[in-house]
Amino acid sequence: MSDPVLSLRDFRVSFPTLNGTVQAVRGVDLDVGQGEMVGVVGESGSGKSVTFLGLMGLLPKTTIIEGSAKIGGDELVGRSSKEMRPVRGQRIAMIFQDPLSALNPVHKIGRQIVEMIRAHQDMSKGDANKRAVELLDIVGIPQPDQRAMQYPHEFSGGMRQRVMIAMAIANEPDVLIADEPTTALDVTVQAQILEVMQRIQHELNTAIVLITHDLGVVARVVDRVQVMYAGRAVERGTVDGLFKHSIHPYTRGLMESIPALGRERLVPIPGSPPNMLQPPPGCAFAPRCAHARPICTAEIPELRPFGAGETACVRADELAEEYTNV
Amino acid sequence: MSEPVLEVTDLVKTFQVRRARGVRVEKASVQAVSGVSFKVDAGQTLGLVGESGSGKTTVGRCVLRLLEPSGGSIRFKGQELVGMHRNELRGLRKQMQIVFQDPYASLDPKRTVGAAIAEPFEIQGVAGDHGKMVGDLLELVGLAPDHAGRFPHEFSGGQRQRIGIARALALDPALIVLDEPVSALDVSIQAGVVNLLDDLQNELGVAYVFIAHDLAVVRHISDLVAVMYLGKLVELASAAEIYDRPAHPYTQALLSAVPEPDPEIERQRNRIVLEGEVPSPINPPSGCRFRTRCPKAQAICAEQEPLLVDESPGHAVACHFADATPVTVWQDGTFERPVG
Amino acid sequence: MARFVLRRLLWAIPTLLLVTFLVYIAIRIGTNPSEAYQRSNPRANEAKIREYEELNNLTGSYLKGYWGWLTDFVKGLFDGGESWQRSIKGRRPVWPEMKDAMANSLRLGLAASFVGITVGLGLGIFAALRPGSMRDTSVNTGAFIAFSIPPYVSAVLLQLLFAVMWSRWFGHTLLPTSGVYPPGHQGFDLWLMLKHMILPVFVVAIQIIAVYARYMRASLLEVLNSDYMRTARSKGISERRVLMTHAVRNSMIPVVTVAAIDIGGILGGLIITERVFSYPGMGDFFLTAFGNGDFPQLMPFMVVIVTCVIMFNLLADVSYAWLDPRIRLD
Amino acid sequence: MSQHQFVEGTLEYEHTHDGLDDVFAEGLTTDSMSPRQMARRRYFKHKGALISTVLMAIMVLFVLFSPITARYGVNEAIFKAEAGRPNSYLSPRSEAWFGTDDIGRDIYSRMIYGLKVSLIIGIAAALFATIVGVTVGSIAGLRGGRFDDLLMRVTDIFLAFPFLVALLVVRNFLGELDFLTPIVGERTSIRFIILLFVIFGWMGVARLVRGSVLALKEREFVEAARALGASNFRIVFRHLLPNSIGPILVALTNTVVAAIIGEATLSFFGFGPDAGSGDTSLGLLVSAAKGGVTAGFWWMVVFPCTLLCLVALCINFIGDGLRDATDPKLVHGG
Repeated sequence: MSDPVLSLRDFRVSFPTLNGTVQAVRGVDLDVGQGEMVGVVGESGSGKSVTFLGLMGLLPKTTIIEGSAKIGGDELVGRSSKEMRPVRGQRIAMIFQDPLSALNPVHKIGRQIVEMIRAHQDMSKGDANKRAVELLDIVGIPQPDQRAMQYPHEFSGGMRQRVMIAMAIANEPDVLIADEPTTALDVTVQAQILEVMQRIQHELNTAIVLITHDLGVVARVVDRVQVMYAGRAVERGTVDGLFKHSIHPYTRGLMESIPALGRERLVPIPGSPPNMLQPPPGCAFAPRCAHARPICTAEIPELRPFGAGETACVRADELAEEYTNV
Repeated sequence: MSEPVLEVTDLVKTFQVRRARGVRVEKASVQAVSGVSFKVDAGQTLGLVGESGSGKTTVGRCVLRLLEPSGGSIRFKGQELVGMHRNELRGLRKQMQIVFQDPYASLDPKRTVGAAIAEPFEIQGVAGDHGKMVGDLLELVGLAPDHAGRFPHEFSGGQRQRIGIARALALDPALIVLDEPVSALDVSIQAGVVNLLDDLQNELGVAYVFIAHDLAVVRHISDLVAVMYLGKLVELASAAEIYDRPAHPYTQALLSAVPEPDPEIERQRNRIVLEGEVPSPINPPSGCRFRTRCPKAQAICAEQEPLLVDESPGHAVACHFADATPVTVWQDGTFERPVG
Repeated sequence: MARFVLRRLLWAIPTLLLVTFLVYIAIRIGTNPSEAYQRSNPRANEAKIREYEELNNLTGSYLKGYWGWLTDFVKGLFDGGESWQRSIKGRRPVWPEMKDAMANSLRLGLAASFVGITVGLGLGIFAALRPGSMRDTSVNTGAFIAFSIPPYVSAVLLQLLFAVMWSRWFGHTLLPTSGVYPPGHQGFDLWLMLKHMILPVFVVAIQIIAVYARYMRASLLEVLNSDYMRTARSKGISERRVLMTHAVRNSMIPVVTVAAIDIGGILGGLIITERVFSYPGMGDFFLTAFGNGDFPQLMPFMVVIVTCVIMFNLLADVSYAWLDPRIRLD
Repeated sequence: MSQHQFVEGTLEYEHTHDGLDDVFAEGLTTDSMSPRQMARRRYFKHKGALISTVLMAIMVLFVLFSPITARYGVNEAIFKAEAGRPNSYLSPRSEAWFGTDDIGRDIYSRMIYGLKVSLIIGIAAALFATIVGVTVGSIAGLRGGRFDDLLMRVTDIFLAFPFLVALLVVRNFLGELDFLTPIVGERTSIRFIILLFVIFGWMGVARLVRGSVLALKEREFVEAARALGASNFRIVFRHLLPNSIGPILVALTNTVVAAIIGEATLSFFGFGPDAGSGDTSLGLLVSAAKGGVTAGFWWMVVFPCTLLCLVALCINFIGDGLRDATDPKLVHGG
């Protein structure tokens, strides 16, 4: 892989609250290459969204962000919100789960896109308007010139998400972060949106980070996957490698709990995610893990190469054997 | 053969929409459900699937008469519910229950879990040691009896959903409407709740109407599956039939849109990507309601409404061009069907 | 939009008729005309009282009486108040006096609303931008305190301070505390007039400031937490632009609605303040008329008030639609 | 501006999704507290409310023990030692801490008696108004339809009216209705004043309760109760009212303040309760202050006015604390 566009090292996010500090993200590494779509998978509370909101500087001011996050070699951690401005929208753009509330209800669609363009490009209003219409066309909105003059409430859910995408790619960013972009949509519309995103990935060669909890979506569109649990990455690899040869018990647990054809009984993961005010010592998944041994609680396992990918389980070798024997 | 627990015939529900658009009151009538019929036998699960605006939730509410049906018939164990007097209905409510989608909204935040589960006993005047009965129910759904004294906010989403199920089971019902009971839960938690529902059905012989948009879960839990689109039933068959030999173009598209958690299958699959989104139910398309998005639509679809007829025994479809023979769908969305 | 306004204006007519009818009944019963007339004209005889009642349409059935009053009132609209009955006290014509009172009140009300709304909104924005900070707490608490002081209390305290204590301490008065001009003044004098307005405007404005600062603060806080603010920030535009183009406009929507409906609050504050400062406005006019049970004065006053309320309600709807494209009026 | 508008003006909140829901969704509510305990904790965190509660408690104690705390009787004048003439317009001193009024009565003592009457008016009016408001509001919220429309229309117009004008017109109108007199007394009686503020107070409560019921009745736990066969009565009393207790309490405090200040307003303009009965109220004291202004008897103005504002402020703060404590937005995530 050539130099990654986006690169996180030991990235941490924590929130001071009245009851103590919530360690939402506890040291995440991630590399995203140009034109690559990386899936970040995890359940609620895994810190997957918070990582990227923190990266963009979109969390409350009291949030503590540590570690390193580089976009094309430029460090982002420690930047003031003013210093972040040239990055936001130009080098990294973001789309969100609920496209209705993410668009300002009192401004026309066209104007919201123009605002994005003119924030980073020296362009006349007229040109920016034309460009906005063009962008709407790219994401597959029919009659883009008329639609640009409408307000968000006049669009359907899927169309709104297309608008968000059009806005996000307005400045041809290096990285597009999509935070659960299809969760609020129906499946038939989800398919449309995923298609648009894939087209953008290939045509504009944009790196895309797709944050989702849906393994099906991941299997359909991404190239590489990173699985998160309790604020850390527990496993990562190519999409095929991960789906076929996952080692980490959490990843396997996630896959087994999905209803699938021919599976008589679903296998839930017992217990619930840990309290991030006091995460358990060692492997955060140990309290819910059927394969946990005392060694698991000794220290936080690091990601290390295993098979085709990387996994953060101290018992990876033993487990690999166990799995093949069964 | 014994009579079905639930028999719904030609159910219609029309809403008079009075939306206050700021200052103006707008009136319109929306047919959220039009002419839906199905049967559920004891111990059976009917999966009701559809996208937003399909009317599946409305059907669920009408079945329990939480909403007043505008027409048709709902027979519960042979008794007609439509038009039944409130007081009479109250007695029947023992035998049919509902579990809701949002585990946060479905429990009264001000009352303990014990009080929530004991509420059915109080309302229906069931004698006995309520405390013990609540404890038993909590155990039945996989929680500890001493959880009864706690408040809902102390539980996670999955646990709350179990509490909701315990409340629904309290009166030993013959039918439970499950309205998207797992869609708000994480997948690892969801599996446990689905298993619980499975076990309870085997143990208690209760019938379910399982409303969901997640086709994978529906396939797992249902015996029969009914697919709805814009207030109409478009296909009704056994789960195996629907998933293996979908005959309605909408069902086919829906199934093809659901991503499979397997990259290899995903790459090989041919997809039907539907154009556009579900039209407004205030002004549904003429004829077949799906025709505006249907890849097979012809002139007749706009003129004539297709009826729900048996395509093969036990497999009903409402389409002029219903065809359950395996289709080949090319990447560009065109179909190819074996001739003959 | 135009059609909506037209329709609402047409609707305003029956509303106006209904409300004034109710007001007519309430005042006819409430003032007890014959007693009121006797109080104002101690030497009046039975015949005089009856004549007064007849002239003012205070006899017979309510509907008939109301109709009589209404025809007189409408006629008066076209002949400069000639057809209106004369005041119960001194038989003065009502219109010229009311006209002056309206002008005076309008001046006071506009000045106070302008000061109050701009300062209030400004403070609300100022506070909401740093939620939980010292400045937020002080604006919020300050607004709460100001809100808990009834206008007549602040008016009396200011009078005490400026009229009495100031001259006792420094030997001269700083600000006049009553009237529009000093007693005996003739003609127009802008500076004197403004000087007389300072204290009353201050009293009314303080109440408006307190209310609007809190509305604006709450509304803006709500908007600042919304998803589209996050989107706006993610675009990389300046924080100033984020606030001006996204936050403030959106948070104005509920505030404007409240503002137009709150006209009653401002009018109420005016009435009280005018009385305390002996400012010859509508409030003074009303309280005097009410004290006298002056039916001929009270009815036109009530019509003005009811019209104001209805018109501002309409204004609220129109401005709401203008600010929020999700609302369509037609 | 009247207190009335404030009840109305409370901006409606809507729960918005914030990016942190994800973080706080699971596993954070480890503290095992009942909703009531949480509300109490939040209430005590509100400094203004806490201080106000203490101040109010002290004031109420002063009123309850008025024979001891007040140094003189209501109408007892402090007489000059020699000639037996009343000691009018004394400035504050040891015999009369807050000075005396025009006929030599101790202002400090009169403030305690006045506060008693004002509190009685405020609390009684608010209680009755709340009962009426809750009843009407929950019926309107549950039934909806025409009744609801009518209620909203009528309260809209009423609330937009200048408070004082409406108050005075209604006061005189009711005062002339002879059949009411046996029940509520003359228009200068305390009972009449209370009636007046019940009439003006219930609307704010009704609107709040209606809004709360409308929001709650769509909630699934209410639907669950209905699915179990619960009667409307049970749904209202077991689910809807306990869950809207917050807005109801806030409305109640608002009405208390509105009635106390309203009484003072009426008194100030000479339409208040009758002082002749050997009683007084804060309003009458403030009204009497007018006489002290031009002569510079500042104590007649400053003390009663301060007490009136202080009472209003304290109750307003208590209401604000209650709003914070019961705000459903804050219930989750602690």
